[in-house]
Amino acid sequence: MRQLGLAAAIREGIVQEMRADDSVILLGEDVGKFGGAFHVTHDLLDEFGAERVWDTPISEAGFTGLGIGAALTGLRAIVEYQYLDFIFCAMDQVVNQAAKIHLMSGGRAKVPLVLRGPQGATGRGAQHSQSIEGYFMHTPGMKVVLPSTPYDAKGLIISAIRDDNPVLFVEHKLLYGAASPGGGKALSDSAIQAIGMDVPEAPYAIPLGEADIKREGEDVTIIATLLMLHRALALAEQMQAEGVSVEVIDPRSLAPLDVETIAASVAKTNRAVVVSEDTARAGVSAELVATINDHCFYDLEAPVQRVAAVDAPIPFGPASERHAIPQVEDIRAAVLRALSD
Amino acid sequence: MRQLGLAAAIREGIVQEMRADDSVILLGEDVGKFGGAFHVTHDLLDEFGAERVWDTPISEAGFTGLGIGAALTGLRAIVEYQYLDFIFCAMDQVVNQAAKIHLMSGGRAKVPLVLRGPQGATGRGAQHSQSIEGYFMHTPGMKVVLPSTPYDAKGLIISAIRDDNPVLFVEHKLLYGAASPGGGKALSDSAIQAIGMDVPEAPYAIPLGEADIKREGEDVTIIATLLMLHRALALAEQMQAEGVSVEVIDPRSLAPLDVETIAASVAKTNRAVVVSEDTARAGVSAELVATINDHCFYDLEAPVQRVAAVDAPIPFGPASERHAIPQVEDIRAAVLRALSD
Amino acid sequence: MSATLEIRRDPVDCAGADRELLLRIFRKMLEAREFEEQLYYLFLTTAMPGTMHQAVGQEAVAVGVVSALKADDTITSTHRGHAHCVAKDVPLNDMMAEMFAKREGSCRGMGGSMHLTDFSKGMLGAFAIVGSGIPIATGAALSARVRGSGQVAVSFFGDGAVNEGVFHEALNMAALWKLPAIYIIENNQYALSMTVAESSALPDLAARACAYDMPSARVDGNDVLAVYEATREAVERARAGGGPTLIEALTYRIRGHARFEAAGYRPEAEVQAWKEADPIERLAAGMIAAGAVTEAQLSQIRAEAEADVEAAIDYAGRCTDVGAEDYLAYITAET
Amino acid sequence: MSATLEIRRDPVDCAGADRELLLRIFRKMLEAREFEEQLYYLFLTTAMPGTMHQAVGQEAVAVGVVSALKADDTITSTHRGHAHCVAKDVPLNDMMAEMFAKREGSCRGMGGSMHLTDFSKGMLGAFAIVGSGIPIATGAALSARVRGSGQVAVSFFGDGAVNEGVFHEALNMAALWKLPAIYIIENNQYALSMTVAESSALPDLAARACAYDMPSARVDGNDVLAVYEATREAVERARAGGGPTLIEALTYRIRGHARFEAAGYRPEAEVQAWKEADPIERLAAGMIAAGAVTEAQLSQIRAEAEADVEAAIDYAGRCTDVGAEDYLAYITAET
Ligand SMILES: Cc1ncc(C[n+]2csc(CCOP(=O)(O)OP(=O)(O)O)c2C)c(N)n1
Ligand SMILES: Cc1ncc(C[n+]2csc(CCOP(=O)(O)OP(=O)(O)O)c2C)c(N)n1
Ligand SMILES: [Mg+2]
Ligand SMILES: [Mg+2]
Repeated sequence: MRQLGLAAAIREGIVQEMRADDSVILLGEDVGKFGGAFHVTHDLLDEFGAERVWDTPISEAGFTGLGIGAALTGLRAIVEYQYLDFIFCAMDQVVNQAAKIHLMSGGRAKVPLVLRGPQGATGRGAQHSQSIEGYFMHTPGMKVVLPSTPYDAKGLIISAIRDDNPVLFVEHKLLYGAASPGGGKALSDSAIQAIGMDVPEAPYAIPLGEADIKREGEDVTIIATLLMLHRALALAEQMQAEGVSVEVIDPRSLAPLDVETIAASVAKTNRAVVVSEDTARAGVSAELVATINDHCFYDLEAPVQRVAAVDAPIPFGPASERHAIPQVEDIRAAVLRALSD
Repeated sequence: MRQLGLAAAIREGIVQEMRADDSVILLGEDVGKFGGAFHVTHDLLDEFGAERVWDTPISEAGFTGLGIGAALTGLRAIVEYQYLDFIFCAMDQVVNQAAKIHLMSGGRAKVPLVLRGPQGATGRGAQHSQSIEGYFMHTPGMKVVLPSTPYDAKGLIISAIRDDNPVLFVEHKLLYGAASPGGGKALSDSAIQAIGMDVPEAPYAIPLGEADIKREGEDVTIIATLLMLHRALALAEQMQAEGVSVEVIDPRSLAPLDVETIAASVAKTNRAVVVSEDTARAGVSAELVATINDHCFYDLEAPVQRVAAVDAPIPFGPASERHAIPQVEDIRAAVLRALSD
Repeated sequence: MSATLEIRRDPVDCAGADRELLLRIFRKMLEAREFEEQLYYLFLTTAMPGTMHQAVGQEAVAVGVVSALKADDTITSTHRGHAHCVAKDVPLNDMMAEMFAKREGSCRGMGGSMHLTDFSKGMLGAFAIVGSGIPIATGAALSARVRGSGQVAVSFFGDGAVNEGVFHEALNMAALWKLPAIYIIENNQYALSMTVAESSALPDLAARACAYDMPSARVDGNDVLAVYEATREAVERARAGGGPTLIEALTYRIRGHARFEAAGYRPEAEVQAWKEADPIERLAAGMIAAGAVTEAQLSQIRAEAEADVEAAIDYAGRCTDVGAEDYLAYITAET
Repeated sequence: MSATLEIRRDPVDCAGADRELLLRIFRKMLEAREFEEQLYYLFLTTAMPGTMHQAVGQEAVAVGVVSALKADDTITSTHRGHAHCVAKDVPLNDMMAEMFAKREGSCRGMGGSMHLTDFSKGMLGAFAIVGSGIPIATGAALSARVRGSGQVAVSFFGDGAVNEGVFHEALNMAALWKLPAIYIIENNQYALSMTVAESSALPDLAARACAYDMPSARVDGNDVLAVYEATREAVERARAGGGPTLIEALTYRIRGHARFEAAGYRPEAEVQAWKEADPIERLAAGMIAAGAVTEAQLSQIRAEAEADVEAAIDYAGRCTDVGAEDYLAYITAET
């Protein structure tokens, strides 16, 4: 079947929804003429024109608010942040407005809004490297979606666009699978698996809130997203050779979270490791540990092991950055701890 | 000994530090002429003048940045948000700047900055009721402090002002113990305990990161902050009569977190309940559960029970708000679950 | 500058004004006033939840602006939004029920005073984070343009809101793209305790439009026809593709900032002077002077407005309190 | 408007200018240029970490502004900050070591190109979130005022940054309180792919000062003495308590936005025209014309600048790579 990279798959999902539904518009910095800093919106301006693809000034709070206003009045807005680190400039609009409007209006207002952009540590220093999903998993009223493969990405972006709630769609720079025209080297990572690259051309939707078991196993369950999912799979492959059977689950969506799939797996393996690139304290890994504690306590033969970024701003120096972000060997150590007890 | 309410105790700590150290300044909306929407900065303008107490325009991002710039150049800035809900307007300045500058500069820059204000659900609707500490507990580089009594408040605000890192100082409207000149009814709550109201007049500092055992017990450990601490104590009192001995721990600081005190208590009681007013998903309660899981798994005779706000924007209607926020009976149910297994 | 403008007390010049329009405007202003007068009383005497911010004395801005709009034009409101809702035809019953947190409220008891909303009336929301409604209204204007609906979007906000970054970001984009947006600064001269001169380097707030090359106007906010006229021009320009307008309406917050706030930071004489410039009485005098109505007719209208608010209070009394789990249905929208 | 301004190629008028000043300026501009030329080469040929944004062609702004400051005055910089650091006397060795993520780097390898900082030189930080340094510099100005230090604080930012809300919020407070702040818009005519006319309703960016009743100036950003002169006036005003100034310096980003970005969205002729307006060559020609230096002396200075950058590269090569756990020491400051 035809193969696509992550950026191209996301782009295809957006294009197909924009063709199918005139109410879908795009807002963001350099998304039109330039095609997006990571090429995701390449050529969309040519196809859909300036009334559907808005090249905005550098005004994150402002154009997020524009997206909300558009979403409240009959459009479906897709807002791109050039790096997700910049969404904090729009935090009030996201947390206090977009996420709360539906409830504040007693359900009379809907906010079909997709907030998307890239994240992940790639040697850019603290202001261009953080993983932000934890802040939004903690924000009621938001959905949070994270594709780890091109196949998932297309199906999830289509569902996100069709959803009537604000959806944060988190992309990882290292998974885009293409060089950034914004001047970056072609980013890549040795652990990235060539999986889920067969992408059907016809539109398809993957429901938000359904986890995917990316690898079946018996001895221990690893729950991971984005780049960490790939590192978990790389480790699972290694450990297979060592006689350890690892099950790897990709939640794909953190809000809503598919607790059933996770609980069923832990009930089977009795051992769990959660891995996330966001910082540990009160982050995604904390919630996954707490969720497993809530639902699977009596199934556990060892404490759930968590692997997450060190609680620090991401340093620039490569050796330090590497230490701050979970590596395959960190996941291995956690799996061994989970198996040791 | 002389008794003070929480607002007065915080004020006294600020006043004493401003007298002792000319480099301490205050910035915020209506903090001068008006004395602060909740009276915490009452009369400070008269004593310290307009060069130390800055009545700002409604520009949260801007005056937070001013506080950072002042902190970088020899001052210690205290920034008030009229409600902590509004700190999201300044989120980039807090998360990407204040919290990251020290590391980005290789330790050469220090940011002695206190960010403070009130939070808590008091019938104001979704934009004036949320509890925000979880977002900042998740932000590396920040310290997060939450006083539940006047005694703690004075000692903690003094330490926060003297600290060389950005410190979020979270106050709860219902604990202020005074009517708001901003037009509120005198807020109160039946569960609030008259504890820690003896406040020494001389300045004193409570180290950040030291939990306080507010009540000793044998059967189960409750970890709670702010208003929830009071509700936990009210419950402990009730359960004493029922023959259940509850230990109640007030972390007082979530970052850094006093894991030792918590772990020692859980090792003793073997059962734990965590209570926080912020929403559950990826919030404070999740981190506390995960921390106990990390450190005390083999001490636990039952899963850690978590009690937190329902994952929803806070509704206006009183019955709904009450349902969304943990009540004494919710904590009771959790304690019974913890004891049942 | 705003702090030192002379206060006008003269009757509103109603010569040649459409009588039906005058009557509607007068009636709406009275309803807004009466609604808040009753609220104040109800807060004192009943267990009304939450808080409220009164726009007593500012009614001419809300009513003057909205009277120049079509029913399907949209507005965003603020924490001080009762008058905007009344002007936009949100039913008094729904509003009062919302104040009492009833299921029948305009937001089903989920929003309350600071978030009174009614989508069916083009009222997109009351945003209580100062300034946050400005880009949202701008997005509604962008949407009208994309959908080719011919609607205009109006954002109401206070003199304090102009110092929020979103004011700047939104006005720049609206002017850059010539969006059909109208920005109404309700300059009631205070942001809680802060005067305009204490918070704005350029206290002439309409003049801030210069930074966006945007047309602007400064009007007597207690002269409802002046407000109406300025808005009408802005609406015409917006519908014709001429882009946005910034309108500063000078008025005064007669009451405290919120509920029982005493506003001791204001000179008594200043408050007194503005009380004498009451926009409702100025309109009444103008209508009489122009022979548009008789004193008897005015009293008649006053009585009707009072009766309607009374009826709304009775209605709210018959409604059902919000239940403990009501809100669970409103966390996520069903797609 | 900026998009259509005529490009000046004439020699900088150096008549009467202080020779020492000219030499320092010329030398600094050369060091900034050479530093970035070498960086580009090093990125191509070595495993240099991260990315970088070149200010080639914009050196006159950084050097002209900083030359009008005292050593203890403070500045904030951006993602495009190398020239600001050079101008503010951050040692080339420390800068180059930082680029290579060495422990001896100006930020101990923790910051990199986008966060080059040196507190000992009054360089408060390079803030790579567009606009975020503006309120921070304003806070440094407030601090100077509170401490009575007589310092001024300068914030450098691009034409794209003026559309961030913090620009608006900070400039209003600085003007309101007459803080000793100077705002430098480095208008290189593009924000990544966006022209000023595509992103600002009022492309005359200096004119935005009107909204804050703030003095402003628009200068030829490739004429280093014009930049110097405008800054000197602003510094005088600031030190005298006259408050802030907004200065727009018109220049051009000769290279792509970042590292190898091709900038295909720009007309080749436009790039060519600006290359011929090179600020270093315009200064060189002006110095010769004024008889301030000889060609031989100029070549001598060029050789010295190149040698210093070479030496910095060698130095960086001898430094120690950042270790895996280095950063753990910088998470929390010891009080
Ligand atoms: C972002 C934000 N900051 C502060 C507040 C607290 N607050 C509520 S109303 C108000 C004053 C607003 O003044 P103005 O914009 O003039 O409106 P007015 O109250 O005069 O109608 C303030 C500071 C808020 N709600 N939101
Ligand atoms: C808040 C924020 N939004 C977007 C970006 C991505 N970005 C980095 S530089 C840049 C263009 C900035 O243009 P300008 O301010 O003119 O500075 P220049 O690059 O031209 O020096 C953008 C959009 C960012 N770093 N921060
Ligand atoms: Mg006002
Ligand atoms: Mg630029």
